[in-house]
Amino acid sequence: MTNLSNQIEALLFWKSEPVSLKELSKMLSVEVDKVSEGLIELEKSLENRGTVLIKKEDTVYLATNSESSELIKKITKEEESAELGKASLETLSIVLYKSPIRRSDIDYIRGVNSSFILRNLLIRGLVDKKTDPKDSRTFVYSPSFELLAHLGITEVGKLPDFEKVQAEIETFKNQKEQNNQTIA
Amino acid sequence: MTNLSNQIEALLFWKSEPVSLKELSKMLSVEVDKVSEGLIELEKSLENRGTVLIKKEDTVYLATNSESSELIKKITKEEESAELGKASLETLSIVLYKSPIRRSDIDYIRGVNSSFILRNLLIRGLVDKKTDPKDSRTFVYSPSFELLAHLGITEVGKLPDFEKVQAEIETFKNQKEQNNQTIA
Amino acid sequence: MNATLPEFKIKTEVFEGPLDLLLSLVEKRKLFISDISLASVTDEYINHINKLPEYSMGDRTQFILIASTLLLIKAKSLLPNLPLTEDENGSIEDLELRLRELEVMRRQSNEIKKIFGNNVLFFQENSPEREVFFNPGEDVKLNNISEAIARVLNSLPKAEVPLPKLKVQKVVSLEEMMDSLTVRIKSAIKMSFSDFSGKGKVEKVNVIVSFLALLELVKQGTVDARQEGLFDEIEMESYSIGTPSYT
Repeated sequence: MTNLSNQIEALLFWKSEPVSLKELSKMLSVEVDKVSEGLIELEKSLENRGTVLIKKEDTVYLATNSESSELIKKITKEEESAELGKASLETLSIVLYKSPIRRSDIDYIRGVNSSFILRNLLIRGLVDKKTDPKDSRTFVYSPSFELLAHLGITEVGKLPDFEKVQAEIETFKNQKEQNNQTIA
Repeated sequence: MTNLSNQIEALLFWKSEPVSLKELSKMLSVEVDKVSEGLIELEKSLENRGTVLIKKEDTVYLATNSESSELIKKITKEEESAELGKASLETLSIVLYKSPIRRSDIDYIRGVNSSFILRNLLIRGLVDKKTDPKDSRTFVYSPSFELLAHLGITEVGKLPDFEKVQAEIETFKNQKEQNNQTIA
Repeated sequence: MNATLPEFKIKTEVFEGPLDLLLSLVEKRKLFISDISLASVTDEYINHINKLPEYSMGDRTQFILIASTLLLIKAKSLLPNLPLTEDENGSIEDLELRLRELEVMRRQSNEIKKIFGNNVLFFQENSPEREVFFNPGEDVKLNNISEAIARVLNSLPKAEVPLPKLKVQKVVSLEEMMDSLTVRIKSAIKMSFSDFSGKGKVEKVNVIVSFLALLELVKQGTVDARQEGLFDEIEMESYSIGTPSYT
């Protein structure tokens, strides 16, 4: 496999969503024609592998091969009925009580990195993610409407001990600013 | 490539998070031994391709290969992750070469309390923490996939001087045991 | 070159704990870790403890623990026949091992620093083929959420209340001890070591410091120490009644 088709695979894998040929050409700093050639090569090399190249309009993306579709359907079913578990519930509760909240703040409150958990909560439609109005490079998370409805509350303010919890977290976050100066 | 290693690749791509051998065995309804064989095959077939398999204890995770590193870094314009201080680097090394390791053992080697540093590394997602299988009241720390990925290696065995350091650690351990015996 | 520069550097350098300080001292002299190198940095180590800023008083106990082991090592190097208990021998070997291990980890941390972030392998940014649809688990219920947030609040690290200044006795410096030794030798020609150090009343480290001071004096020829039997009292006697020639 040439370096180019290799790099295209890496990019498509990394993005894991549809990318236009134009974008690819820009990212790789090569002509669109070259990209097309690379894609043909990639397609060939993916024969008999776990992922395939899908072309849709002028975009391309990687997807699981058709032999795995039954298996994935089965697993999706199983995952749907799965409980969230302690760690996810804790993350979800922070989003409920302190939204909109950035991932870094959730991480700081929990003391561990929460990226996988948040991704999962997003897929399950429990939280929404949008650009932070204060900083366009980051995102903030908040509970979805469906979640509030499911919990039987009309707004987060109706959560048990809402104000008390908010105040406690706020106090802790204020320490953060002080601590940050002492932790190297 | 056999059907199995194919399906493993598809599953790992679809899950897009670390997956344990046990989970794979359950999802695929095959023995763990078979999964291991399938993974070896997958690893081989990924040589000279756009993606690599990162292995950690009994968990695996797909990532882009190192040849694409510069390219993606440029695209993400990822701000250089904040420099790691001397204490953080020292703690990371201990976790990398001696994992899984308890905090008390890290403290003993460093001669200082490491809880602040460890919490910081956990929040940054560079270190994982889990219950000590030998003692459910304590935790053990190990390098995260994120850390291995940031070092550009697919397993701890590829750390700089890995064999040499393991031998050194082994010597220290033996001497310490001898020492303890003479005291006791 | 400015002669006061190293002094200035010592004052501003922040050491992360006693092992960091000790290893730095050994490495600064480009020495291998051994009883000889440790004995040679003992005085400097104790000097550093005396210079520790006020805020780290709480850590001082840790520094003193290591200091007492260092003093043992030094005593042993000055007096090879000095009988040490197995515990003492154990803590000496233990200290050496700890330092060696830290040295290895520090060496590797430089290697880690070189490669960190240079050649990052990237994970998928998105989860492919996932349709978002509302799918709460069985356990997404208000009471579980309440319990979860309670757990979160409970595990928040407690505010870092500055530790009340621990009243750790300031370790006696070698120089102070030598002064006191000399004064007392002048007043009593003969005294036993346990009289002098007030063994049992003061910290173990003081005993050792005074013992070492004694050894240094012996070396300098200021006093003569005699020990009749293995565990007998050490008797010291002054050679001259005049001012001893130490600095």
